[in-house]
Amino acid sequence: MTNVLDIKDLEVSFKSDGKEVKVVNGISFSIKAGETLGVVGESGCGKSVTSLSIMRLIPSPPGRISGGQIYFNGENLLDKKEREMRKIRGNDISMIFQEPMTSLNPVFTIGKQINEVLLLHYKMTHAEARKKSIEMLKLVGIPRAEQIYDSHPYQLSGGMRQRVMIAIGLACEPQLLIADEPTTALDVTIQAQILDLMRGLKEKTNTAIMFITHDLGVVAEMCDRVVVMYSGEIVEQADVDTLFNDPKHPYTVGLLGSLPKVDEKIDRLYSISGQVPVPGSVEKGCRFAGRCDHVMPHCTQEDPPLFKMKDGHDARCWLYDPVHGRKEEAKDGQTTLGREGS
Amino acid sequence: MNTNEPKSYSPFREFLVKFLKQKMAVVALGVVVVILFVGIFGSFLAPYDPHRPVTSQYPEKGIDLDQLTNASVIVEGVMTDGSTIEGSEVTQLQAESENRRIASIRRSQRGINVNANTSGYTNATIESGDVSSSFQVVVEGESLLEGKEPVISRLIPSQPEGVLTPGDQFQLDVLAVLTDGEELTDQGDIHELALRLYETEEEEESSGFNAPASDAEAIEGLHFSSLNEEVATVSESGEVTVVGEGEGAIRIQTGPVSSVVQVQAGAAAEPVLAYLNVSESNVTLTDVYKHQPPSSIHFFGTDHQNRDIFSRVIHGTQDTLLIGFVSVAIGAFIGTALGLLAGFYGRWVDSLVTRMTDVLLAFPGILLAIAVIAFLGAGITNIILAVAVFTVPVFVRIVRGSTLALKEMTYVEASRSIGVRDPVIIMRHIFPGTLSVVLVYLTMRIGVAILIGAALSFLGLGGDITAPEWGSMLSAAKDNSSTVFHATFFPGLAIVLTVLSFNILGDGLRDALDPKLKE
Amino acid sequence: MGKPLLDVKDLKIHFPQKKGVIKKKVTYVKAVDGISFTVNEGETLGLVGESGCGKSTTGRGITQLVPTTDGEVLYEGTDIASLSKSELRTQRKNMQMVFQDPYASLNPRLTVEDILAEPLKAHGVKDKKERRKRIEEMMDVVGLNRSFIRRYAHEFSGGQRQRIGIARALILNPKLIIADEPVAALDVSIQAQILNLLKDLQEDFGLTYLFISHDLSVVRHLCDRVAVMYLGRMAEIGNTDKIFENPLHPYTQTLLSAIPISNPRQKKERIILQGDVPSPVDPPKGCAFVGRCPKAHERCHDERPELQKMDEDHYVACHLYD
Amino acid sequence: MLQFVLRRLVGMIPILFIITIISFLFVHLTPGDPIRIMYGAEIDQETYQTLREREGFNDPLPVQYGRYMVDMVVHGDFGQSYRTRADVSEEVMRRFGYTFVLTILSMFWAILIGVSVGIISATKRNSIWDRAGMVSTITALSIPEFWFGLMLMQIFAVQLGWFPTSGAASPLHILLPSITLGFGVAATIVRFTRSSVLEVMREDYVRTARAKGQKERVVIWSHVLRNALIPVVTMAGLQFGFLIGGAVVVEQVFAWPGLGSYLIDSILSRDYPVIQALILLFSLQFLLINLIVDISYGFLNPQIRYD
Repeated sequence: MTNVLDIKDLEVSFKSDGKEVKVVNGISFSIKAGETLGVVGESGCGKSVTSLSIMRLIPSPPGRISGGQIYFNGENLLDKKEREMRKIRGNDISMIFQEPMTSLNPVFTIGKQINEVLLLHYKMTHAEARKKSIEMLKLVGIPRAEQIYDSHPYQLSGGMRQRVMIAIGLACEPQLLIADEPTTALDVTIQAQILDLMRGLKEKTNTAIMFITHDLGVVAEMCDRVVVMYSGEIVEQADVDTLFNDPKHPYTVGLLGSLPKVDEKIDRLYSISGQVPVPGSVEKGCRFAGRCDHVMPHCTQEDPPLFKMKDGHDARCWLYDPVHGRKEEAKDGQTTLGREGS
Repeated sequence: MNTNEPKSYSPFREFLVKFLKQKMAVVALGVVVVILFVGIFGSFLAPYDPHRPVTSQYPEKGIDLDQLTNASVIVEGVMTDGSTIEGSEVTQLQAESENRRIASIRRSQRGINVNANTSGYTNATIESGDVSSSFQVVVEGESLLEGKEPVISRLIPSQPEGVLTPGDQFQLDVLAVLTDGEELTDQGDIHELALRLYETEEEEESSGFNAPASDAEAIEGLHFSSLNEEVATVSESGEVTVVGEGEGAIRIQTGPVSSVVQVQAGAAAEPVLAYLNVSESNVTLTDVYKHQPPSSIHFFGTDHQNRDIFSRVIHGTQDTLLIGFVSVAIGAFIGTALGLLAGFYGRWVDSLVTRMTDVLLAFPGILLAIAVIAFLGAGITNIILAVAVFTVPVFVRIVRGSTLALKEMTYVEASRSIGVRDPVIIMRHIFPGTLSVVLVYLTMRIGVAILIGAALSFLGLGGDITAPEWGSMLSAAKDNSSTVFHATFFPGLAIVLTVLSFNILGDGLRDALDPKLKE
Repeated sequence: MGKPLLDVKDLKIHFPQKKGVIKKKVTYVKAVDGISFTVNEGETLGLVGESGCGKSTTGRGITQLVPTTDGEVLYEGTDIASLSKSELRTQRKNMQMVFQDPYASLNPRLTVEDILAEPLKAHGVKDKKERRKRIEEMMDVVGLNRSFIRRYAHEFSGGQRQRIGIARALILNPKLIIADEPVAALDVSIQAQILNLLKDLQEDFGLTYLFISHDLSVVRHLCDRVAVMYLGRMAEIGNTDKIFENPLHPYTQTLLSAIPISNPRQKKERIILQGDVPSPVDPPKGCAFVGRCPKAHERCHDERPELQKMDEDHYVACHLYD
Repeated sequence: MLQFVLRRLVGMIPILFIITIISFLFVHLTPGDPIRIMYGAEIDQETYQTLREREGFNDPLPVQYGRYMVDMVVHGDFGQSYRTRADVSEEVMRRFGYTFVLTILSMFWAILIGVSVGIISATKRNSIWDRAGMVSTITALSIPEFWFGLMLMQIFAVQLGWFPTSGAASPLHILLPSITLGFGVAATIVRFTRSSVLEVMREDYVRTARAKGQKERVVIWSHVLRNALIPVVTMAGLQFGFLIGGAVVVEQVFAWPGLGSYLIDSILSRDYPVIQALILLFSLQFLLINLIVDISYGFLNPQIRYD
């Protein structure tokens, strides 16, 4: 399979109070055609900024892509002119957002908002666009599609609006769909509906999906591969099975350990102490060092690189460095680290 | 969340830092402070009493009024023998102005005093017996002299020397000195000039002004006449023939100006006055009785009653600030209290208060104020009340809105769940929350209140139209606004500057207190 | 299991909605429409449901933050709804709330000390030194550094703020804590810290929790008993393990099946519901869940099911089990 | 929709009713005797009483109010001016047109300038244009309109002689008064439009539009403006009230023969029937404008349902 998206050393900075702070600090990952990549991390880790960077929609100022390349089908999006980017947005790459309640324009009908993207990228008459829009509404499981076509967003519930957003996102059959926390604002039964819909659509259309979320449960259900972000960096990436069953980075381990489980009763949750550092506050060393239970002197000296665990599994932790790492922990990292999770 | 910041956080310091970043607002604050200072100490700062014409104040201020409005023209009498006498010695000296509305002339110790009345141009004549001289008076502006021909100021005849005997004939020589200093010696020239000057003069005079003081009979050109035909006769061209013995005299006259040539046949006699010499033949005065343009003495000029506009503006600061502050303070206090109660308690309190505000808001602010004035009568206190009345609903609305929002904040709910009493919740959680909005509106509304107050005064609802209040000043000056610019310009500028300062300050406060508030 | 501390009987909370300018048509949002449950001393009862099901309103109704329309709220046998204002104020000492949004629930203009002093002042602790002492002790208890006492609430992160919120609730030594989604706004790693803190505090002080949450995994982790609400009514109530292992109400079954499991190896059969939650203004006449229930039959449309005992400490409101 | 309008119109009645009571009481509570105003202060006591009886001032207040209301509602008669004995309704009708044209034209300027400058300021945020716009609007808000009028008159009428100074003799006469009246409102609309556009530009749906690949121009003119102008319409409607108030002052400056100068003259001479009629008219006008604003609000914002 070929890579649809290849991100290399992406850096994004935001200016606040005259200081420029890097909120995304040299991340690299790729998405293959038809693959669903999960990007997880807590709030402020830079996952949404990354997705907006791909669309080149970072609000600027104060934001700015300060380094790296974003290759889409082999072409660097950062070299594209705004006019060329507009042809890609909504057509080759589309995006759905967290807040279905506010992501649709309240003054236009649902139909007009789906038509808009079709008329922009396809040579179509209004009648053809209408037909296609209603088709899309049916595809995303909206009952009475003709009626909804003429409705305004306020007449729809959150779940329905998110379906409309998905319809807009998929209308031009994009190669990549970026879903930024698409179910976070929804109730759990509605979330189940939307996730179910997305899985079904993915099978039909073979669209690659970049699925951004903070919910590890959703990742486990939806994704083929996972990237874990912490404070603007990728700390670990692996296929979904490896990540959940053999996590290497202490942060990933901690995160999994702090999840309450619905199917088993745990007496006490593992908890990562402290809190996420303010962007720009860690000057050198590993960003997780301040909260890590396995911190070594070297961790505060130098930012760790990504260490290769096995094919497609990397972790950014000095524990796995042949020189600085604790050999015994590195050997059976899972058992040692994993034990604390339970 | 700057937990790793060394300095401990203080909301006031944060506000201060944000405020100081806005240079415009800091400057505006400076201006506001200056305006407040002027408002408080205005009566000490004003160079003149704003209620009285400046002319009556010049003596107290040590300003020589005479220099401006008054000129002293020294008169000296030249006797036929060439000797001179001082003005005080000249008998029967009379002086008169052609147009007394422009300048009036009075006898004084050493000569005469010219007093400017209003801007314009006139001729003045001084007379003593058969002898007279004239000079020009220009009040305000050299430009008035432009196009005006100089007139003959005095005629200086040459006196015959020695004792004459009957039968002698001689030609009179006359030197005419014009008001611009030029001298004419040729009789023909003088004659022609006189013809032209006093003919036209007559036509002008026919428009109804007082006739010149000199002989009413029309005297055209250069005219010679004998005052004692028994001694000497004179021809049209000025040839004198002595016909008998005694004291004779020839009068030489052009228009209002005359002089005398003594013809002494036989025994020597006392010399008589031959002509009058004036120290200035061209008096320029300033009209200081109203509408003086801005000058170093009156920065903003004077108004239609010759009061110093600068002093009036400075004095007016107090009234204007009073209207602004007191009305907004009253309005804000009542409005905030009602808004808090309505917002916090809801139900019938809210219904009642919102109904009331809705009715009040149904009238445009100034109409409401006008209605209140119509009810209470004109006057500054009533203006304050009127402005307060329409300020109340504004504050009710914003404080109520703000209270409703704050009431929904979980921390207010948390306080209630703890068992904190309502008054404590209002004072501790709600009121401080509304304070920033109130403060910003307070500043902004002062500007509006000043504007409305000024508009009310302008409409003549301020009661005392002579009071040094900016709106009243504009109201009084507006009738002359087509000719006099400064009288309306400066008070208006004062309003703009004050309101602008408060507005910019309000903007700055808003940005510093709560950037989300930005309209 | 201890004796009942809180007994809610047939609680109804309706909000009137005014419409029309001349003719005032009043409709009611039936946020809570007749629910009953008991919280025993020392236990944690989880109140779960989706947004708009009335679980938060229930919490607010119990503390009288919103007026109750009908029913009884018995705290140690006293009906709170019938208390006078001053009696209620005293009673509130025993019953404290922790709120969802740690940002909105703390006044940004106050310092930690001000916030924690407020309940003490309201309940007559006049001595400033005494207050200071108790505040500092409480900060230790919830794991806040004492040196933060003069800091303003908004200088803290979400987790720390929630600790302040918990300290405020605990400082009067209440017996019952009503926690309204206390961890919903927090990140996973912080959520675990707060959940552990709540567990520790319960052990140390013998607290009783009414824990309101939409997150079933959190409820499973923390609660001894669970009450599942749907559209202002009680669907199922009982022992946590019994409900999670053997959910009886079709809604509970759906809810449980909808939770994403953080284990890619564990795939499970999911019940996908059709449609959305109906409006609480005009709920169905019979069972509230009837419109979406895969097992609905005729009776469900007409007759409202009552809670019935299925097992020791396991009750369900569903006609399937009549 | 029609039902909504009708309901609102009916809803206005109680408010107008209250206003008539207030304005009626006004006459009877304020100092100043109408008889003396009408017939001069010097009339003797006997004549005074006769006149008072004849004019109906001796009747109880509710009777007088009833008569006033019947005359007004049934006959459309607002009484006679105390001062000129002229029929108030006729006089008001004659002058209403002048004020109406003046306010409408002012509003036209204000919206034209206000909205366009506001949009430019917002889209070119923090540019030199934005800053200049903001400085000039705050200055404009600080200038008393009567002074601005005098200055305009001085410059354009007296010095340059481009426009007539005052009166209403030709269409050209309206230009200076309408600009004077409109400039303050224009400044308010600029600021309001700017902040409204800026606020909407931060909305999620604007990001959605961009993510579709829509052109920035279309994003602004279609997605942003349609939403941003909803509050602007409301605000502009409310500013109409401000214009009616401002007209009072501006008419005075330019000797415009509208209702404003009529009101001031009547207040200064305590001509109560005129004041009553004008207060009622102004309130009615304001309420109607609010209604129109609400209706247009509905056209712009589909979410507002009139039920």
